[in-house]
Order: sequence, then structure tokens, then C-alpha cells
Amino acid sequence: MSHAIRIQQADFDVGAEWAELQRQLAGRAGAMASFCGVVRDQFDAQAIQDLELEHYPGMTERSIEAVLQRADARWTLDATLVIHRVGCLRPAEQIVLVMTAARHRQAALESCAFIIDSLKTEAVFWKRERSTSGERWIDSTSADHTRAARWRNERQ
Amino acid sequence: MSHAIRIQQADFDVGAEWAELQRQLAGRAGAMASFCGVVRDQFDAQAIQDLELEHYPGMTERSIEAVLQRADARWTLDATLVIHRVGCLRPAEQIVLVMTAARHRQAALESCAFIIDSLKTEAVFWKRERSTSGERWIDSTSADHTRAARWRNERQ
Amino acid sequence: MAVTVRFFAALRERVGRDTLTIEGVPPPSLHALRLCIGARLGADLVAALAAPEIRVALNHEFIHGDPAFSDGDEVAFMPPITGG
Amino acid sequence: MAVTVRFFAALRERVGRDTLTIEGVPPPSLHALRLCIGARLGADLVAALAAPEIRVALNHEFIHGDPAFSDGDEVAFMPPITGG
Repeated sequence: MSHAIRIQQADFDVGAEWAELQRQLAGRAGAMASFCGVVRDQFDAQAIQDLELEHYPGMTERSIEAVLQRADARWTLDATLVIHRVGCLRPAEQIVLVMTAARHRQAALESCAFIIDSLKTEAVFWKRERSTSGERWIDSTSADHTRAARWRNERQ
Repeated sequence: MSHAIRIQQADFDVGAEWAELQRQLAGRAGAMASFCGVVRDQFDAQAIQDLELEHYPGMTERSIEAVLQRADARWTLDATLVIHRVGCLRPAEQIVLVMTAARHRQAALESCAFIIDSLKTEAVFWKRERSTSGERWIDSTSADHTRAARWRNERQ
Repeated sequence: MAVTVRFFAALRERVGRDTLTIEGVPPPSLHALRLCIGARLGADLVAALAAPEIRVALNHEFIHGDPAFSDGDEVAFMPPITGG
Repeated sequence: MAVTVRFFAALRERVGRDTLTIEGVPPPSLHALRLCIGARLGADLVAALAAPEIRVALNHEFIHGDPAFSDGDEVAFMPPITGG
């Protein structure tokens, strides 16, 4: 199983990541799932100006690696990839990419959802949103915690 | 909500489709999910030579449209896209792409899983697999029907 | 007047063709249509086309029950489908 | 001998800096560490750093309970995290 984690300021190219993963797998995996989070242009009817992402080098990678290891223990996966941007991002910019590959579609789809849900509550990042109504630090929501708890409680 | 359905022999470029959808959405949707099915190189320890996909022009598009409409009724979505190839495909070639975009990640992730699960049992295609042990027509599996039934029974 | 019949996948291979045109007054029932096909292409097809796993579509919609056919209809006999 | 303390996000803004070096014998407890920080940067920080939503990491691992600190340790005070 290949894990890849990249934290970067630069944007990422979903097509290039997708093609590279397919090239590596070469027919071994029948299913690839992915999720991409994008900076929205509005929140609570306020126009968003930008989103500032802060991280803790070293510990952030470790927190993501722990999530990928749990995914790997739970599903039979051929590859997982997480790319997470930091710095100042404007609306419509990509924030995060999760990609999973597996022999079977259920493993690819569920692990992809599990990873992004887990990043919301466990990955070491902080986000400051600047909008027309001012600045605020974003916390994970109660919905995020409900989804994270669902994964913990669900027996496969 | 934009629906797009394409049935084609030619391969598709996931990166180009992804970029085009993001360009159209321009920050309106915060979440994009996708699934890609790939021809596997093995089935039951037999090496697969190729997969021949047959469809019923007109009715096939209609069967996919019905799936997208059900997704649209169930989740708040900004866009859905299905590209499905037909003809003779070799191992590691892409078969199908499902892409969904929504304001919230749960809607994007769940609708993407719903669409690919529904295509397995409801889209009008036939698949003939040629392997080292001969030819066979593939039927949807009992696992496919279990997953399809789960979506019908699940209340949101 | 004519009804067009289409066969797909394993059924197309068994029948040996993908299309059959039934000229004249359209058959009054699905069973009558199957008998027409059997008369043209082989009597063993009547049972094969009535097998429980074979689904029938009329003008691109799956049928439930027994429709009447009309001039210009397209009827498709389909073995189990699977996409994705 | 020294322990490095790091502050992130809203806490970094409140403290007004991202790093503080505590020289000398490492504090024997988390509370002692918070008192050291308060003595250097303002007494009101002691309560702010003990708030229930603030998580503490020692050398890149969240701590549970009250660890002893050693020379060279890096301690981070972290407001609620969220990625993705």
C-alpha cells in the first residue's frame, strides 16, 4: 500500500495526480475515488475574501499519516494520497485533495469519505476566514463531529 | 443543477473534466467528489484480456438520466457528470467516471457513491469479459444489489 | 405496418442477429410477439425470450405487465444489465 | 537546558508571538509550565492556556495527563484544529 502526504502552498493538478496514480497501479486497482475541497465564495450569506491556512510542520503530517493508517487497517487499499494546501487561498481555489484506489469500489469510496471526514476533526490545521463581516477562526462543526463519531461506531 | 451524460468509445481525461467543472462552478461548490472505474487485470486469479461493453443508444442515456434525477432529488447538488465508455477496453483502461459537486462534502460524497452503485444495477450496459479461462457475460453481483437496496431503504 | 425487435448481448449472440422487423398487424400481446419471433427464427426462442431474467423494453422504457404494440414500436429483449 | 513553547492560530495572536524558549530546569508539570509562560508573557495567559478547548502536544504528540518535560522538548499549545 502506498501512502503519500504533501503539505504545500502551491496549487495541485488533480489530473496529473490522477494519471500518476493510475500509471502506478496499472490495472491492479479497479476503483479510484477522490474528493477535493474548494474555498467557497460565501458563508452565511457573507462574501468570503480569503481563507488563511496555518499548520504545524511535522505534527500536521503525522496527524494525516495516523488517519491514513486507520483507513488502511479498515479497508483493503492499493493507494492513498492526501495533498493539503496552506497559506492564503481565495474563493474557488483548491484546498485539499484526497485520492484512494482499491480493487473494489466500496473500499475506495468509503475510505475516501472516511479520510476527509477524519481530516476535519483530526488534522492539525487552523483556518482563518476573512469575509465582508470580518475575520473568524473556523472550528470543526458539530456535524463534523457527528460524522467522525459515525465512523467510530459503525461496524463494517 | 447541471447534468451531463456522455457515452463514448474514446477515453476521457479526468483532469480536463475536473478543471472544466471547477471553472463552471467558480467557488459556488465547496466539495467535489469523483469515482473512476478501471478495467482490472485479474478476476478470480484469471488474467483478463479485455472487456467488451455494449449499450442501447437512447435507452442507456435515459437509464443514467433517471439515476441522476434521483440523486438530484435526494441531495442538494450543483453538478453531476457521468462519462461511460463502450467498446473493447483493455486492463488499466478507464471505464466510467462519475463526478459530483455540492456546497457540502456529505452531499458530494454520498451522491457520488449512490450514482456509481445505481449504475451497477440500473444502467443499460452489458459487459463481456475475455480472460485466460474464456469468455463470460458479467452480471451485477449480489453485493451490487445489496448496496442498491441499502440506498432505497436508508432514510436520510 | 411494422414492429422492430432488438436483441442484446448474450441474447443477440443466441439469436444470431441484433434486429428483426415484424411486418403486418402488430402482435396483440408480448406472448404473441414471442410466437412471431419463434416462427421466424426458431421455436426454442419463445421460451428463451420468456425467461425470468430477460427484461423487455418498449420504445426505450422497461415494460411492466403486457402492453399492446403499435405500428413503429421498437421492442428490446435484454439479458441482465450492469453498468459502471 | 531549554524547553521550546509554540503557540498557534488564535493563541499565537493573543500571545503576540509564535515561540517562547524557557531556559533552565524544565518545568516539572504542565501547570508549572503555564506559570512560567505567565510570568514571562502575562499572568492572564495561565488561565487562557488551561482552557478546556486548548490541546497540548509534546514533541508532535498530543498529551494525555501531565507529562514531565525534559531538556530539548517542544511543547505546543493549540486551539481547536480543523483540516480538510
